Amino acid sequence: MFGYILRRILAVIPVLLIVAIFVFLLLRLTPGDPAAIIAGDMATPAQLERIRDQMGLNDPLHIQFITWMGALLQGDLGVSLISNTDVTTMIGQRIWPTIHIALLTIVISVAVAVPLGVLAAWRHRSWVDYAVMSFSVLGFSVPVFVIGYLFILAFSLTLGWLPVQGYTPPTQDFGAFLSRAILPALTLATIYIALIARMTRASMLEVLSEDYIRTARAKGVAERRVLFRHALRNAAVPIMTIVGTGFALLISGVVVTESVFNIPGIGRLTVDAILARDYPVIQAMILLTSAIYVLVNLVIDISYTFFDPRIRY
Amino acid sequence: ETTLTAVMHSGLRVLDPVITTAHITRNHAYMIYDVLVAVDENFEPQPQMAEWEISDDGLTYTFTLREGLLFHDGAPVTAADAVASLNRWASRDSGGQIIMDFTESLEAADDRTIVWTLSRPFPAMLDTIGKQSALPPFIMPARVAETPSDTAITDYTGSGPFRFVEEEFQPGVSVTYAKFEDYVPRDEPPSWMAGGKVVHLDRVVWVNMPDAQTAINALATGEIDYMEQVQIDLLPLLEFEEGVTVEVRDPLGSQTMGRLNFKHPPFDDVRIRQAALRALGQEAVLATLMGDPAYYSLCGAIFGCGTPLENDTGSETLLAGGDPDGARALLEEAGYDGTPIVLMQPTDVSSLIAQPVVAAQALRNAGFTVDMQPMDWQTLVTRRASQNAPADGGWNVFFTNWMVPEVNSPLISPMLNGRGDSAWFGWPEDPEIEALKLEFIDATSLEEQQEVAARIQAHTLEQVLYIPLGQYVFPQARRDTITGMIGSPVPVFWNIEKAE
Amino acid sequence: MQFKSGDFATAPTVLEIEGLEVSLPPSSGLPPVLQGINLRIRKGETVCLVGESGSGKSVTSLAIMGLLPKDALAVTGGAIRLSGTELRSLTPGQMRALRARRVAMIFQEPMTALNPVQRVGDQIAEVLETHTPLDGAEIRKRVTDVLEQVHLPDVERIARSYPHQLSGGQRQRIMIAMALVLEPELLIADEPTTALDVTTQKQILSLIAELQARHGTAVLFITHDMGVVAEIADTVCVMRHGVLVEQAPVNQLLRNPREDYTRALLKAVPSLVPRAARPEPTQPPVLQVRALDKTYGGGGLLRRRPETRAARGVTFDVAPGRTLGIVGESGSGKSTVARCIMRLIEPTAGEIRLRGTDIAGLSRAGLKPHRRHIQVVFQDPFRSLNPRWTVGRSLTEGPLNYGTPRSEALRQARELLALVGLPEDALDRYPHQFSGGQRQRIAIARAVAMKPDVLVADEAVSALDVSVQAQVLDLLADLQNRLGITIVFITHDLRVAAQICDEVIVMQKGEVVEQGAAAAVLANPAHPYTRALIEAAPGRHWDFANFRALAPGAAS
Amino acid sequence: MNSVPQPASALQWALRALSLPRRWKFGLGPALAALVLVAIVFVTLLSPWIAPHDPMAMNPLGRMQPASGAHPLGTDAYGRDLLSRVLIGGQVSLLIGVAAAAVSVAIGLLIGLVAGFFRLADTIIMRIMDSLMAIPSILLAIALVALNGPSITSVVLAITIPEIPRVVRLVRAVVLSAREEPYVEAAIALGSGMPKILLQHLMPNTMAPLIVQGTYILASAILTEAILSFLGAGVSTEIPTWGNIMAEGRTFFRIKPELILWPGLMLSLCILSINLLGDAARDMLDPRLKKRAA
Ligand SMILES: Nc1ncnc2c1ncn2[C@@H]1O[C@H](COP(=O)(O)OP(=O)(O)OP(=O)(O)O)[C@@H](O)[C@H]1O
Ligand SMILES: Nc1ncnc2c1ncn2[C@@H]1O[C@H](COP(=O)(O)OP(=O)(O)OP(=O)(O)O)[C@@H](O)[C@H]1O
Ligand SMILES: [Mg+2]
Ligand SMILES: [Mg+2]
Repeated sequence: MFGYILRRILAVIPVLLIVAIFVFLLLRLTPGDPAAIIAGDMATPAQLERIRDQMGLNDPLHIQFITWMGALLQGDLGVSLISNTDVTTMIGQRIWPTIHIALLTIVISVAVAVPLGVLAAWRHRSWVDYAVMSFSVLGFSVPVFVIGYLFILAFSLTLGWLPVQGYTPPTQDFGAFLSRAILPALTLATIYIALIARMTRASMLEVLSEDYIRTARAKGVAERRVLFRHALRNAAVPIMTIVGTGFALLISGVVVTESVFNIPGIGRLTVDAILARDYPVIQAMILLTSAIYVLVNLVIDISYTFFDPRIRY
Repeated sequence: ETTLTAVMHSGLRVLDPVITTAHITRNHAYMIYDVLVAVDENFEPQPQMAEWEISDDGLTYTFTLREGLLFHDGAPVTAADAVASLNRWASRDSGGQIIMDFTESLEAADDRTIVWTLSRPFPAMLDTIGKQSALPPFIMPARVAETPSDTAITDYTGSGPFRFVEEEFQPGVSVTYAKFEDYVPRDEPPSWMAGGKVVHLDRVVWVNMPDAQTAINALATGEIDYMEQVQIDLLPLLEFEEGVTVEVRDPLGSQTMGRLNFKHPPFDDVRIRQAALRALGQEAVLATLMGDPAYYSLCGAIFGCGTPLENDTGSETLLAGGDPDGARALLEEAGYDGTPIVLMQPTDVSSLIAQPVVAAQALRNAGFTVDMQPMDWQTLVTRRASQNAPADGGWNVFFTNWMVPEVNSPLISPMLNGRGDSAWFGWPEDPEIEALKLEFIDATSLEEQQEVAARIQAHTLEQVLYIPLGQYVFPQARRDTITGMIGSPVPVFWNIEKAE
Repeated sequence: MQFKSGDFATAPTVLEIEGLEVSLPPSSGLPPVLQGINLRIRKGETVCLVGESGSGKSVTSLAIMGLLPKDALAVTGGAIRLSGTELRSLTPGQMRALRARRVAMIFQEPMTALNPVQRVGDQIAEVLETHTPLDGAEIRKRVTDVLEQVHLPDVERIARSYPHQLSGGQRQRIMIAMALVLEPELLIADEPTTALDVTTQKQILSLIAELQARHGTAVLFITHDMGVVAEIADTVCVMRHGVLVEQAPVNQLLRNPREDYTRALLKAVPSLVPRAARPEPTQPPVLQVRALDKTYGGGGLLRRRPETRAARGVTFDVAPGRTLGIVGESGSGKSTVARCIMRLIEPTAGEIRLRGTDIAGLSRAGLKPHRRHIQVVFQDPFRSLNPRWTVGRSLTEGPLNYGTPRSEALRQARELLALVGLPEDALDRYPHQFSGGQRQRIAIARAVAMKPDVLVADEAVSALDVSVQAQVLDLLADLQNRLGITIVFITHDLRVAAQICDEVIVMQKGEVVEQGAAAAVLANPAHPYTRALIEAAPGRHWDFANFRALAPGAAS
Repeated sequence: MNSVPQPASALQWALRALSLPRRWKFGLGPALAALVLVAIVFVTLLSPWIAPHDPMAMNPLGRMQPASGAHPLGTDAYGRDLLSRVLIGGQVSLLIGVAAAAVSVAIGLLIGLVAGFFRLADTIIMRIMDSLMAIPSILLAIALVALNGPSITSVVLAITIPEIPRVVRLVRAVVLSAREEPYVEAAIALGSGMPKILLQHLMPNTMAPLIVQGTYILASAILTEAILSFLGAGVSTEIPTWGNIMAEGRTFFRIKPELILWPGLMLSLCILSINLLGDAARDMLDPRLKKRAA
């Protein structure tokens, strides 16, 4: 097992290499010219050309790649083409809001969705089941921004309980952090609650017809314990997968919520960088997210063996 | 400590005001840098950092720096700093380039005196170095101004009324300015970029809110104090909001326009260009773009309405809502063969979304075959630079906006460059417009200038160098606690007071 | 033979069932599964419930527990009273409080009845946590005690194991421990010892007897093993087709069975006396196992857990058309050997020659052509049938793989079902709709359908009632005669071993301790363990088929 | 007591009249769901003939009109008829949603089965999936559109590629548990080949979570399409889709919520029906959940 973990952590290296090459090529395939964004509308073709030269965008692809990889191997992610800021600094500024909100979202989602899903499976085809289903359908099909706007309308504008926008680091003032992070987290959580609740329900339904559930009942174990201790753990593997991939997705930033609640997270950073073709930032962001994914997935995979001891690697 | 939080029209990313013409960077530069000369609300150049004297032959300009000017690092501003800054600016700005063509010498005579000698008179000299857009000559320390003009600067020391707080800068998210305590304002009352820049605030924070409704909500709850632009469709949300005022600060606004590609059929044929002009009407475009007539005006003048050179020769059909029949006749005459015209539609720039959609429909109405291709702005920016055939990665039409001060003179309007491949995208090859511009340079009085401008207007619309589609302005919104804002095309933060 | 001769005339009634009827949903249009069951168990009494597989024994016990599958079966009539309380009128909460504390049940199929993702120790501890105020340490101690009481070796390791890491018999003992730990008033045991070797079985039976003596526990014991009945029953009930056909004190029932069905049942009990030896084989062995070793790896997140050496140096040969019996202690590695021979797990060392080829090291693809020649009936019939597949689909899977046309395969399947005594409509039903014994018959039919050269049968008949068992054994014998199938027969039941095996090997702790012709090994055991095994065979002094005691000395 | 036919029984009668096989015993929910879904698809397909106006015809001077006789749902920010747009919007939306869901589930399922079953494949495939997961679909979409031009295929691909690894993970997770079941060993012993074991024994176990994931992808693809088209990397914003109608309505959320409400309602109804049908199908696949029918 220990060897497995080590192998998996080492696997980050080839994964990042593949991603690096892929992203590098992909970026160079997309049209767009960071020089143009820097120079603004009035620039003449000659000026653009000079800026491009200056930024090394006119070098042959392999030279650009080697330069970038060389710097990367020394831990240097480069400098933003647009703002001239160090990419590491930029990401450092922007990643914490995303991580904090992702964590809060996942905690809320799991805390709400799993019990809901369990309940729905337990009362299969009852009104609880249908209520969970309807809620999930809304969660799936209503655009995130609508949910966000509605929350703001209700909690900030009408009731005046919470601020409309912004972000305060929890390390600075936890109360302020919560009051600002709770709405974005709830907004994101609606989708995840929907998804996780449905997944929990589906998975629980399979498990509840198993013999060992009957055994647990024969032991006189309280129904709640039967559901949560016996059934849920057996149903956990797909649920964990959804939670894990969902968390990974959240960590890479959710642009819509970041916009609606004006959170300076990496989702916006990535999209802004893509729209500005700020190559070093895009490349760094994608490398970072894939590294995160590899690690989150490792955690998920290890959690499988915890939930289901029959799974071996 | 008073902090004013403002939501600007976009996020600040590029910090070098010479390398880019982006408005947000120019606005930023007005915070932290100062200028020698500035145009006031009557389009008159006024002294700012420097007074000037012009020799009688109109060839020598002597600028004398005001006393007590300091950079944010405490060093005094010297003539050498100014010369270096002017040189860097002139290597980028089109107006600056013209002046440099006529420049004999530009030197620092002593610490406070700059002597600029020309080889021939250039009546628009002060207008050009005093202009407020797109690239005004900001004064930086000489060590910074020595950076080549195609390399971005990394030292943000200025001598303006605010200091840039570098530690708190998050590109594209927020930027913080602190009052520069040692700044010595002029005594005159402020007027546009001229006059005294008296700062009453301790800090100004610009935040970028990509979601317009969030900004509106934040303004309503008092989390922010000021919004530079309010989308017209969202105005009803602020209408009944207590403590918030919506008003227009910029008297001129912007001009929206279409540009055709002269290099490739069908728009290499002037009749088909004219057909395109006739197909379009300003009202439909503006109504879709802005919604509320209070914030747009039909304007056929290429130099903008409300400017000294205003003239609307040739724009009758545009103002009358288009003339599809006339357009069709022209197409017929030119023998348009139905080749689809590639119309580029930027989808991520909100002030450019409506024009292509409305125009596509109008062009189709007049008998054009239109292939409207949606793309993000970056793709558009790359593609518009391509001189390939439209079917092969090139293009036929796209739309853009300029602030009126960026097009209000033939000397600065990029749309009136007729030098073929080195002209602005679209590449008109038009010696006549170049000749007209030279005539304009030589005009010494406003009347003479207006006369030449009228001919330029007529020529431009006849050749369809571009299609002006009217003028619009976004209102701003502020909390009523904010007072003393001066009206100007560039939003400035001096003179503002904030009540607690 | 000494039968128990308890007198319960004055003992208070613990369980009373009157006119119990259990039915499928009305929409099915089928007759009730149980009809008019009347049953009474008094304090300290052991009632053995025997009868045909599928006759409703498990359903009866589930009905008592109130655990019938919700959508499929329901009590539609009658009364179930526990010490006077009508169970059917209790609220779910009251019923819950009663389970495990006052009525406990040992389920028939231990693999599916244990939660696969919880350590078995925790599963037992949970009963205590739910019903007693004991603290953690006391609970741990009690768990260890009860595991020792059911004679599990290496209690520490077992308590820490997950069900899939235990042998069939070990799991069954976990179930037993779970049911006994609170010393209930009424214990329902649904074939609790089918997966146990006779020595362990004997210990378990005496454990239950002890409990009974101490607390006056009433026991409802469902079994197929008439030997066990003879050993432990006070009263015997015989069921068939959902009806109780006969109910009598054990003495009377074994001596003078009233009903024809009971007589038939008893006549089918195989004798412990080995059958006459068949002529020595002349052909070379079809299966040769040489020095087979299997070690289950430790694992553990950071620290390596100790390993289990489940098989060590197992060596044997089987000639074509012969039957090899493997008997031995539960957990001695019998199933492990079987799974190695099948190459379902990788042997750690050794050779397995099937028709001359060593298959121990073959790849998945390399194995494929050999698969059809060797088939297995798993110890755990339910899990080995895909719950989403109809029986018909499972039965035809193998033949279809080797090119039999579908119609032909279906025809065969139907025949086989008839052979193993299942109705034809079983083809369209799903495994969960069958009783334990029925599932086992399906599994046998599936293996036989392949007409293999070698059939490995892991406890293939232990869940069958003796009459069906006899049919199935006849079926196997017949196949062997006709097709020359070689059978490796793993069993706990020495009677069965005695009747069908040519050779027998005896395993203990992963090693073969004795090996030889069945007659020799069973009649004159050399190894002390073998001797203990035979000593422990239940009812070995009774001649069931003739309703009388055996002449002394005949069995040993 | 009551001789008026109940709607429920009328519906069941109608279904019976359609003579669905008897095995397909629907509850009322799934039956209604099927009906709604069929209705939506029908209306969407026929929309060019049903729609009262040209969904692309603008009228800049008649923007944002409230509901009226001429425009039953009012007009949007370009003065286009909302009803016509919502009706036709289903065409592209459903196509993209269904295609994205079908493609990602199909490919993800296949890869996931293999990865879950073979240890070696697992290590390699899952690392590739980890990398694919990190590519933002926006970037992918821009690149694809640059390569192939704007097309529905590009959009579906851009949405599908980052989605596949998530499906793979899910399928693999289920297979990892299921492959340890003795019935899989039994199938191996019976000589069943890998494809058979994967597709017939293991795949049914993945159905329940896949139905959930699939409907989620369907819905999110429809919404993502709008985001892509607003970044110029999707289908033209001229062509109405439920996604871009809602996205265009974003600004008017508080002023004219109908712009979001109607397409949102259509989308929700679709997702709800698909979910109900999916559940019914799943129950049918799992004999243990099915009530025993004669
Ligand atoms: N869930 C179910 N759905 C439908 N029929 C069932 C179900 N469970 C059991 N049955 C049927 O009920 C009858 C009685 O089954 P039961 O399990 O009680 O048999 P049994 O006497 O315990 O048999 P065995 O000795 O083989 O375990 C059988 O015919 C079986 O097919
Ligand atoms: N997957 C596994 N991991 C670890 N240990 C195992 C595993 N499977 C079996 N064992 C251990 O190996 C030993 C032999 O098990 P096996 O199943 O072969 O016994 P058996 O002879 O078939 O017993 P029974 O008659 O009870 O079925 C037991 O001690 C068991 O706990
Ligand atoms: Mg049974
Ligand atoms: Mg075994």
